[in-house]
This record gives sequence, C-alpha cells and structure tokens, in this order.
Amino acid sequence: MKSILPVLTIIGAILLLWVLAVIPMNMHLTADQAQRDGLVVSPDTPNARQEYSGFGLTLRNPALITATFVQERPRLPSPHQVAVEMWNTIVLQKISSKRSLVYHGWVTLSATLLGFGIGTSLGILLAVGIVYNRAMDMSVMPWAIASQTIPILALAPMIIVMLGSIGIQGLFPKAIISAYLSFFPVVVGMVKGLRSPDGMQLDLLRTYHASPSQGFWKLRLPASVPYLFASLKIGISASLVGAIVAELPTGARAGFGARMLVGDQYGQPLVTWAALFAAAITAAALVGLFSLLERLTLRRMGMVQA
Amino acid sequence: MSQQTIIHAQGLDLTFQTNDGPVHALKDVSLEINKGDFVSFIGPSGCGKTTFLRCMAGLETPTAGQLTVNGMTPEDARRARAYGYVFQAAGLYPWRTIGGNVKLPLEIMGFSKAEQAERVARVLELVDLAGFEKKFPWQLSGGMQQRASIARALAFDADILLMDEPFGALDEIVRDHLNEQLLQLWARTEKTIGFVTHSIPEAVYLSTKIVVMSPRPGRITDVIESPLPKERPLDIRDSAEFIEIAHRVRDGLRAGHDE
Amino acid sequence: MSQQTIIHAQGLDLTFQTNDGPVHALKDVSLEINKGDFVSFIGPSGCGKTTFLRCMAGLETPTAGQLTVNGMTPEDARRARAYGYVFQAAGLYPWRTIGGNVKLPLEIMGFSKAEQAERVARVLELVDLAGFEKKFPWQLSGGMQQRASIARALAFDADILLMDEPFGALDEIVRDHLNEQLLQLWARTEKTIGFVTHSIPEAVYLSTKIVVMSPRPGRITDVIESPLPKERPLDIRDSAEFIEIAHRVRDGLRAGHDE
Amino acid sequence: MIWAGIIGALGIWAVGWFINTRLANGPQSSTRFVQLLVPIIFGVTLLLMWEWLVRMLEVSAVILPAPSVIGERLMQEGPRLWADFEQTVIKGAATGYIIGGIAAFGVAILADRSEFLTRGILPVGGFMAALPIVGTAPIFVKWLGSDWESKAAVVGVMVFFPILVNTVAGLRDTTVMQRDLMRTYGAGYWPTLFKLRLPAAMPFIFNGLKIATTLALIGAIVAEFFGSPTVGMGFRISTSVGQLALDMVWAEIVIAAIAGSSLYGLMAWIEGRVTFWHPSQRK
Amino acid sequence: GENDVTLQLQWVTQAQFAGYYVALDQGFYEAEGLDVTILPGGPDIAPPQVLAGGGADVMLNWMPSALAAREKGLPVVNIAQPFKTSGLMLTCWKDSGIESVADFPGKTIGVWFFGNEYPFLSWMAQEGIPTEGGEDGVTVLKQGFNVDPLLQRQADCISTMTYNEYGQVLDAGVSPDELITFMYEDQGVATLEDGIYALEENLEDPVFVDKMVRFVRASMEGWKWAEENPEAAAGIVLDNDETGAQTEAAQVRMMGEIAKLTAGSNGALDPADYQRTVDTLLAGGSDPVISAEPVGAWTSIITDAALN
Ligand SMILES: Nc1ncnc2c1ncn2[C@@H]1O[C@H](COP(=O)(O)OP(=O)(O)OP(=O)(O)O)[C@@H](O)[C@H]1O
Ligand SMILES: Nc1ncnc2c1ncn2[C@@H]1O[C@H](COP(=O)(O)OP(=O)(O)OP(=O)(O)O)[C@@H](O)[C@H]1O
Ligand SMILES: Cc1ncc(C[n+]2csc(CCO)c2C)c(N)n1
Ligand SMILES: [Mg+2]
Ligand SMILES: [Mg+2]
Repeated sequence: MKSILPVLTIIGAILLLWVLAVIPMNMHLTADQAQRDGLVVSPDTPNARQEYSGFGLTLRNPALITATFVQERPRLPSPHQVAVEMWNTIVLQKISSKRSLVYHGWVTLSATLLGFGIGTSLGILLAVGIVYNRAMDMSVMPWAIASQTIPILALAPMIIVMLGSIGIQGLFPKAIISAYLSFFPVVVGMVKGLRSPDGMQLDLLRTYHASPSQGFWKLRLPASVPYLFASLKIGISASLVGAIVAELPTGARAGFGARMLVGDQYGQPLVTWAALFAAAITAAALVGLFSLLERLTLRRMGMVQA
Repeated sequence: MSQQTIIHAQGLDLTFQTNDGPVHALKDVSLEINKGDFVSFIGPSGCGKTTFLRCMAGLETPTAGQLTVNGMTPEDARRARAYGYVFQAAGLYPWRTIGGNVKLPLEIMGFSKAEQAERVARVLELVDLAGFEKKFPWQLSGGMQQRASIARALAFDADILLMDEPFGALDEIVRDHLNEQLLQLWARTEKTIGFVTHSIPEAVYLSTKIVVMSPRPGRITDVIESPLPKERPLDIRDSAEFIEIAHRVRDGLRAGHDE
Repeated sequence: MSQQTIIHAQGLDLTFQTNDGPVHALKDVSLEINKGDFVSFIGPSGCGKTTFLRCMAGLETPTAGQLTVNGMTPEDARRARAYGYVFQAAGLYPWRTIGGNVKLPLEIMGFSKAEQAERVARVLELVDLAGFEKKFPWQLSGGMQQRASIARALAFDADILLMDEPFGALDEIVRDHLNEQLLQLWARTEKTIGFVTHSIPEAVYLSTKIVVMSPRPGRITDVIESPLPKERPLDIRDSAEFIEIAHRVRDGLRAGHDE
Repeated sequence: MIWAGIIGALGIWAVGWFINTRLANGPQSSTRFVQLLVPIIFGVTLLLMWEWLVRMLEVSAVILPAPSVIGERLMQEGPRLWADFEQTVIKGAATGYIIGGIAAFGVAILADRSEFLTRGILPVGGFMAALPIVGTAPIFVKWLGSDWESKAAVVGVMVFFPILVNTVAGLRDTTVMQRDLMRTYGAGYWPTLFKLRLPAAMPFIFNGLKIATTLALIGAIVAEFFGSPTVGMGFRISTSVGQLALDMVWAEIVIAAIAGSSLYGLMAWIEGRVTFWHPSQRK
Repeated sequence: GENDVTLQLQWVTQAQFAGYYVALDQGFYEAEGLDVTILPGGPDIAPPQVLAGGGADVMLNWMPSALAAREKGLPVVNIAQPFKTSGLMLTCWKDSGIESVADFPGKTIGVWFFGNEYPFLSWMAQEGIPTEGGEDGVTVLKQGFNVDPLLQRQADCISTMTYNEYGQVLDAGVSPDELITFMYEDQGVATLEDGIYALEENLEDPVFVDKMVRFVRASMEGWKWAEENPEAAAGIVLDNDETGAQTEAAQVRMMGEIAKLTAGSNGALDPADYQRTVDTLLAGGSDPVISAEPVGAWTSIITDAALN
C-alpha cells in the first residue's frame, strides 16, 4: 500500500515523457498530412522535411502540435488514443465477441495457463532430478541454459509443424512453446530451493533415520516454497510471452499475438498498442495473483513474520 | 559397580579432507560412557567437540578406531533411533509451529496421531512451553526456541541425548533455570547425556564426567569424574568442591591453549 | 573529583512503532558517563542494552529526553568520528580481506596510505592477528573474526568505544585473554568504553561502573560503581570484593526477571 | 522401422546415461575434466538419438534435418554465418546489451538515492519487462529502421529491466549492521555506495547480467523477423524457413546457442572473479 | 477420411482467400461431399513445410516458392491456378526521383523474403542492377509485413500487392500522384501467385485425386461467386476472421482488386504462364531460385476432370 503513491508518480512521469515524445515522433507524418490538406508547412516538400529531426520540424511548425496527438496511424500513439482503444475493445464489446480484447485475452490466457502448468511440472521434476541425481546434476544444467538461448520464434514454427504432423493442433502446441519458456526459471529456482536446507536441518533428519522421501516431503519441499513462488512469478510472465509468440506461427487466428500481428500488418497501430498493453496488464495481474498466493501461503506456513 | 557401558570409543581418529589439505579433527580418542552418565565436553573452539558428538550419533564416520553404541555401530544405533540430538542453534523448521516441530520426529517414526498429540503436550509442558504450541518459531525469543528444540529431542524418548552447546545463546538467568530443569529431567529418566559447553561452571554443575579436550589435533587431555552428589541445588556452585573441580577444568583448558 | 562528563543522558524514552503495536524499549533512562569510564551494561535479553548503545552512537533517536555526547548531539559526535563501535556479530565485509576490513574506516576518514598500513599492522598485532592480513573473513574462525572487528574499531583511535557483546561467541579462555588485553588498552589510552555483556563475571571484572537493566519497558534498575582497583589480574575474580559485587549484580538481574 | 527407431534411441540413451552415472558417481567426479565431460556426453547422446531417429523414421529434411546434415552446413557456410553473426550479435545484441546495461545501472543508482523512487520503479519495471518482444520489436523497427539500430534498441529495452530490478534490489541488500557500521564512521553517500552497497550488490547485478545475455541474443534475432537488411541471423532463419533450408536454420540456431551459452559462461566466469566472497561461490 | 480436406493458406484470413471461404460458407464444398478445414497462415508459416509434415492436404503458394521446394526435395505439384495475373508491384515515392527502373541504383528497396524475393532478384538480374547496395546497386531491406518503411521514408520503394499494401499506403493519406508504381506484370517478370498445390505422392492415389477434383471444382465455384458478389464475399471473409481486427472497408476493396486477378482464370494452369514463370526464375541472378527446368511441377489431370 505504501507503494501506491510512488508507483503513480513513476507512471505519471512516464506518461509525461510519452506525451512529450508524441509530438516529434509524429511530426513528419502530421506535416505530410497537413500539406495534403492544404495547410502551409515549412519546409514545403516532404523530402526537404526529411532533413529535419522531429524536434526541429516541431519548432518550425508549432501550429501542428495538437494534430500530432490525433493521427489515425501514428508512429507513436498518444496515451489517450491507446486508452480509448482499450476502452472500446475491453469495455464496450461483448466479451464473447472476437472484437473484444477480453475474448482474445482468454484465448492467450488458456494457452498460457496450460503451458505454465506443463512447464512448472517439468521444471519441478527436473529440479528434483538434479537435486537427487548426481549424473543429472552434472549433465542437465548447461543444456538447460543453452535451450534458453535458442530464439523461440525460430523454433516455434517447427514445433507447430512437428506436432501438427502427428495430429496435434490447437491449444496444445501453443502451450508447449509457452512451457518451453517457463520451465527454466522454475528449474533454477527449485534447485536453489530444494538445496536451501542447511546441514543442521538435514542432519536432524538423519538422527531420526528419516527416509529420502520423508526428507523430501518434510524438509526439502517446504523449504523450497519461497523459492518456488519467486520462480513462479517469473515463469508465469515467461509463459504469457511464449503463448503470444506461439500465436504468430499457429496461423495468427486469435489472441493477443494475433492482434499485434494483424494490427501491425494492416496499419492499425492502435490495435497493436492496445494488445501490447493488455498483455502487460495480464502479466501484471498474473504476477500479482501469485504474489498474493505467495503471501497467503507463506503466512499460513509461518514463513513471513506477521 | 556393574554399570552398563553404552558408548565405547577406542583410538578414534578422524581427518577431514579439505581444499587446503587435511584437517586432523580427532586423534586417538578413547572414552567409555556408562548408562545414566551425564558427560560434558569442554575445550577451545575447533578442538573437535562437535565432531566427536557427531561421530557418536553416526553423522560422521571416524577414519580409524572403534566406536560402538549399545554394542552396535553408531549407524545401526541411529537406525534404531537411539538418539535425541540438540544442535548448537535451535534449528526449528520455520514452516512448522512449535507443536509441529516437536511432532516432526514422531511423524517420521510413525507414532499414532493420538500418541503424537499426547507426547507433544507432555514435552512442551516439561520445557515450560505449554500454550505456545500454535506459535511459529519467530514469534518466540531465542531462549524459547532453544527450549523447543530440546523438547523435540525429548519427544521420542531416545535413550541417549546428545546436546551441542544448547544454551550458548541464552542469558545467565535463563541458563541457570534450564540447567536446573535439565538436571531434574536427567535424574528422573536415567537418560545418558552427552553435552558440549564452553562454560566451565555449567560443565561442572551438570556433569558426572567432564571431558576436557584440546585442539590441533583434537584429543582428550583430561577426564574428570565429578564427586558432586546427584542432587544439586544452584548454590552448590559456591561450594569448595565445586570451585576445585572448576579450577582443575580451567587448568586443563589453559594447558591446551598455551601449547 | 573534577571529572569531565562525556555522555549525559537525561530521561531518555524510546518507543519502536511495529506492526504489533508500539514497543517501549527504553523508559526514563538517565546516566552520566565520565571520560575514561569503563561502563558495562547487563540485563536480560530484550531489556534495551543494544538500543541504548545505539542511541549513544546516534544510530537510533530517542523519542523523548536529552542525550549529549561531548556536549553535542550524538549525530554531530558521529560526524566528528567520535565512536568506535563493535557490533554483536563481527560484521566484516566478506569482499575485503582482514587487512582491508580494518583499513575501511581509515580509507573513509582519509588517512594517508602509509598511515593506513602502519595502523592496520599495529591493531592487528594488538588483537593477535598479525599474519592474517591477507585472509578473507570466512577463512577465519568466529573468534578470530570477532577480534578483527575489534581491531577495526580500534584502528582510528576514537575517544569513545562502544562494544555490544563483543565476546559473546568466544570460548572462556580466549575470552579471558581478550578481557585482559582490553583492560590494558583501556588503561593505556584513557578511552571511554561502553560495553554490553551477558556475563556477570565479565562485567564485574572489566568495569568501573556496572549498569543493570530490566525489561518491559527497558530501564536502569541499578548502577554499581566498582571499588576494584584499575590494575586487575585475572585472579581478582576470586576475591571477596569481586564476589560481592557479582552477587549484587545477580540479585539485580534476578529481580528484573521475576517481575 | 518405427520400433527399431524408438528402441535404438532408448538404447543410445541408456548407454549415455550409464557412462554418465558411472562418471558422476566415480572417484574422479569432482575433477574439472569430468565436470566438462559429463555434460558433453549428455549432449552427444542427445545428438546421436536425434540422428538415429531422423534416419530410422525417415523424417523429411524440410521438417527436421539430421545433426550430420546441419554440421555439414555449418562447415560450408562459414563466411555467411560469420557475417550474420557480426550483424546480429556484435552490432545488434552487444551494442544493445551494453547500452541497456549502462542505462539500467545508471537509473538504478539514481533511483536508489530515494526510497520513494525505488518503490515506484520496481513494480513499474516489472510491468514493462512483461511487454512481449513480438509486440515491441515491430514498433522499434518502425521507429529506427531495419538496420541494427532497431535491434540494439529492442535488446536495450529487453535487458534494461532485469538489470535495473536486480541492481536496485542488490543495492538494498545490505544488512542493518553493515550500514550502521558506515554510519558510525560518519561516512557519506559516496563512500557508502562504493565501499558497501556496490560490492554487496554484485551478486544481484550479475544475476541480472546473466539473465540479460540470453535475452539479448533472442531479442536481436527475433527483431530481425520484423524487418532487417539482407544479413543477420534472424534474417537468415526467417528466409531459410521460407526456402525450406532447414539445415541452414539449424546451423544458425546452433551458432545462437553457442554464442548465448558462451556469453552466459563468460558472465558467470566474471561473476566468479568478482563475487568470489559470496557463499554461493565458495566450496 | 476420404472426404476430409485441410487447406493451408499462405497468410492470415483476408479477401485474398475469399474463394475458399465462400465455398465453405455457401456450402459448395458440402455439395461436393467434402469436409474442408481452412488453416490460416502467418509470417512464420511455410505452407510447403506444413504439407510435408502432413498437417494439410493442399496448400496455396506462390510458384517460385513451390518450385524452390521441389528442388529441396519436396515434390509439390500445382494442381490448379485460380490466379491468372500477378498483383505484385513495387511502390515508390515519386519525390525520391524515381521515374523508371534506370533510377533504382542508389535507392533503398523493401522486399518480402520468405520465398517471395525470387521474382525481384530475377528482375534486377535482368536489368543488370546489383542488389548488394552501393552507388550503382540497390540496397535491399527485408520488409516486414506492413507499409511503414515507405511511410517513414526508410525505403524509397517497397513491395506491395495491388489488393492490400498499396491500398494501405493510400489509406495512410498518400495520394496516388505522390507515388510511382512498377507492376511485375508490366516488367515481364510476373510469376504465378496463389496456386493450389498438393504432394506428388498423394496424386498417385485415385481416392485423393477424386477428392482434389471435387475440391478444385467447389473452390472455383467459390471464386466465381466471390467475383460476382464482392461485398458479400468480403463479409464472409470478415465472418471468418477470428482476430476481429480486419475492417470491412479494407476487405471490400481487397475483394475488388482480387477479382481482377482471378478474372482470367477458370482454375486451369496456362502452360504459357508457367513457362514465363520458370524462365524468369531461371534467369535469376547469382543466387538462382531453381537451377534446372523443373519436371512434373504441374498437372492438369485435376482441372481437366473438374472443369469438363
Ligand atoms: N565438515 C568439515 N570439513 C572440514 N573440516 C571440518 C569439518 N567439520 C569440522 N572441521 C574442522 O575440524 C575441527 C574440529 O571442528 P569441531 O566443529 O568439531 O570443533 P568444536 O570443538 O565443536 O568447535 P566449536 O567450539 O567452535 O563449536 C575444526 O578445525 C574444524 O575446522
Ligand atoms: N528496530 C526495532 N524495531 C522494533 N522493535 C525493536 C527494534 N529494535 C529493538 N526492538 C525491541 O526493543 C527491545 C529492546 O531491544 P534491544 O535489542 O535493545 O535488547 P537487548 O537488551 O540488546 O537484548 P539482547 O540481549 O537480546 O541483545 C526489544 O523488545 C526488541 O524487540
Ligand atoms: C509466409 C509468407 N509471408 C509472406 C508472403 C508474401 N505474401 C504473399 S501474399 C501476402 C499478403 C499480401 O497482403 C504476402 C505478404 C508469403 N507468401 N508467405
Ligand atoms: Mg562445535
Ligand atoms: Mg543486544
């Protein structure tokens, strides 16, 4: 709660910068348009105007400033344009309509959640393997790192085609790509977490002659919970990015990714920007949800104080 | 006296292999501990007290020598759940309540639910923590946490209690109080206790046998059988006998240091 | 006696605001410390010893009352680099060698390179750590680390030395040794020392003035001026005078506990 | 055929696994050599399985080429792969990484001066980091053109937030005692920054730098999908897919993975040198 | 099954593919007893790869890309050619000083890759203009799938389709007077676009051939319906657009332009068009698309059966 004012301040500063940037960013297009509409613009040919920076052009044509904020295809839309577009596509549309961002959000979210589930389970299993098996410990990690340096956008179409060739289509291929991005933070975090019990905590169980599975359930797993949540928060936003990436090569049918692509391809920047922001808001909400779960769980487990 | 020997160590040697070369932690350590003994280990930092305690508990394996516990190897004794071990720090699991922490060994050893509850209540009572069952460790002071860890070691009624500086972090008054309680418990239950401490008065006050150790390499320099009676009020510490034993321990320690 | 008052506390009050409500850590604390005094603070856990020491060092601000150090506010005295402070734990910076840690305050205070080297060598010698200059903290035992932190506080010759349980983690022999050295240093340099401890013998052995505190809320229950001479061999601890003061301290402590 | 393929692959797996288990639990397991050997054997096992499966199941080369074919391509296309590497990694990713890193570091130091700014920047930074690259990349290409400048910008923005958030968190990761020590010396802001907070923050900063290496490479490559000159790893990947030259695609992927892992390794190595004192770096 | 057909498009749902959506919507496929699934494409989808993987039975593709796939060892065969004319063109700013192809040297030109660069490279090779930049060559950009490089003046010319990108440039407020365009058709380097392709091995199966015959017949019926009812066809496309981001105006205009390209075709491939495409590609510059005259790259058995 103490963060609300600072966050609002930062957001305010960013909005201000954004608004200021809109003017020079859109000035060339605005000047071209103004000239076509018969206004006097200086200098008076588009080619000559290319010689000026957006800023310089603004100084020579201050009268055009207001027009930069209402371009139909701006280079940089103004915040209110994005807000209006989001209002129109989130609030004013029936959520079952394909013009509604809520609908597209759900399409992306379902792949995200499925992928996140797969990625998290895989990540936890790998982490358990790494912690309990020395050979796995030594062999898997470098390859897990390497796997994350592969550009997913290059891999995604192949995954889709390969899964398509064995008859798997729809949600699942997207979820696989999303899982590919989210398993890594979970592995890293869980390995750390499962290894977090100190020598004394482990020795205590040895004095009881506890079995390895008792050691897992009663010590390593609970001790790893804070690490797990930290990884889940990174993993869920990675999952979302994965689902969005996967929406391009699955035929760009629906979802935030499809909106971004189509908005870009058909010269509708507002569609792209609205989808971008909706995606970031979704990510923030998911992360927020996990933070909440984290707080509740850790409090119930007695691992945070008060 | 036909006392039953519980722990029998003969010529123990233990060397740790480290990056900086080997560390000779225990050298030619021989000791007999009888049933019902209260044995204190005292010595400068790094002399191998913890290491020896861990050997007895089967948590560390000597590189040479013989060590039997109840006539078996420490490993087997551990499997038979012969030990209650209290570590230097409380080491409670932060995600378990005090009750949950004390219950942990009982769960692992498969006691019935009813028995678990009954034992938890009993040992918490014993260490004066009745009513704190539902609290989490961080809601308790350091002293209370340490008492909870003692309760945890007592819960399953192991014959041998090994305690590694259990009262190191407590202030003198609380410490006195816990010393008294520990003596009472020991008198009542006839457990065999191994106890590490840095405090000479504590060692003298509690023990039937004081083992003085010296470092580099860790070995036993003196074993003092205490002539004090089993019944020990706190002011026994002002008696001449007490002060004499304390002197002998201090001299032993200083000899180890000055070498 | 026309002694110079260094620290003057009058009716100090300090309340921490926490989630669970306010904690009254200090209540109506008044104390005078003169130049060259060795003042020990003793009292049960949580009675406000650390808090009071921190107030004197200007690390905590009292909610009410007056506190001056050398006639200025503690803040100003801190800026004038009047304090050497030894924390309860060694708190060495792990990325610096022992020498580097001791050098830290000297760098900050702008001593010349040559002087830095000279002082580091001198204080390390003083705490028996010559030769360990190049080692990193984790390569030393806890006791050595604590000694390094004492060297760090001594390096820049502050007039006031505040020490918060500096010897808590050490074994008795090392502790005795450091106690002796601290007394020598104090006698030689005429520093003013504030010293927190849990050990009654330690407090009595070292101090010219023993402040007994009691908790909830933290306040001073007794101030004992020691009649012991400035020159104190270790075996002064067996003298009747010593034992009498120790008794008085213990009684004061117990009273605080039983309330 | 299918069964032969699957059983053979499992056989290869079993052999690799057997060797690794022996090595990992053997007496030499903590030597440097074995620690390198084990992951290599693991990788070779995977490659052999891949080769075997592709051959036995007769997977079309336009879907998944065999490692041997990819290897051949790697050998043949040296100059072209190098040109692509230069364009994407050296001009795009490295420039962006350095600019983004310096900017993040600078902002972190500025923000750190005020608790207020820090509180505001961390959540907003988290939000910005969640902007998916497939949305931001086309925007930067639109703004800065097709050449490496737009790629560097995408990379800069991608690495900015992890480094920022980690640095800010790191600068705050000092204990009360460590800070109080500085206060007892009457140390001001700068000595405290240089002698306490920065060294203490290093493990966090390197965490951010390591995460950022993989992001930088991915960012530079993916951004080329949305417009590029006729050179670059992303350009080559996207056009080669169109030409069904999957061996070339995989050759580029191999280069990307090697470059990414080496950068990561380099960062980890520097981290080891700089934060040698941190418990996680000690044995 | 013997009546199931999956069609892989080469781009997202738009009026470029109206015929197929119309046939689906108007029940032409159903009338042929077919159950057709249409898979939209996207910037990362290579339809031949999907075909090779078995993810689709037929695909739409540009002939240069399909012939290249043949040379890569993926034998795809053109079974029908609903698009007669090429809609591909370069759109340039007039004020960049370009009046003819001779003015290209020194200019920056945006080109689609992904198999679509071949006609451009052939053309430049024929004109003798290097594509490696410099004073007397052109600088080639891999163009994303929008017209921003032109609008932002990062390129002097970009690739456009008559039916889509060119309209977008106009939508951005640019008047045709400010532009100069070069139709590939007019430059003699037109290659065949949007043909229907299937795998050679499948065509040996009479059941598959029969399915394709019905498919092509129904599809052509769809195309003709779309040509006659452009507004309704655009509406059908809009209904099938799952992104919900397409606008009616753009799709109606696109349908109008598409109709011009399909107008001259009844679905059968004109061998002369094929030969011109192959010749253009074989004439290609340093990096020829195809190195030899393809054999068996098209067949008329389907259209012969479908159209009689
Ligand atoms: N796991 C280990 N690896 C290497 N050396 C060890 C290990 N455990 C202990 N040592 C070394 O063995 C010696 C004895 O250590 P031990 O912990 O038994 O001492 P201690 O008497 O308990 O000391 P303290 O009073 O400080 O607890 C020390 O020198 C220590 O550094
Ligand atoms: N920063 C703080 N915020 C809230 N409460 C505090 C804070 N610091 C200390 N306290 C509380 O103030 C009281 C006095 O604490 P202080 O640390 O001074 O005790 P102490 O006498 O030094 O105890 P110990 O012997 O355990 O070190 C305690 O109840 C403690 O919980
Ligand atoms: C994967 C892929 N990307 C681009 C094209 C080129 N192309 C052909 S039609 C069209 C749409 C025009 O509005 C475009 C861009 C392609 N064939 N396949
Ligand atoms: Mg020990
Ligand atoms: Mg304290």
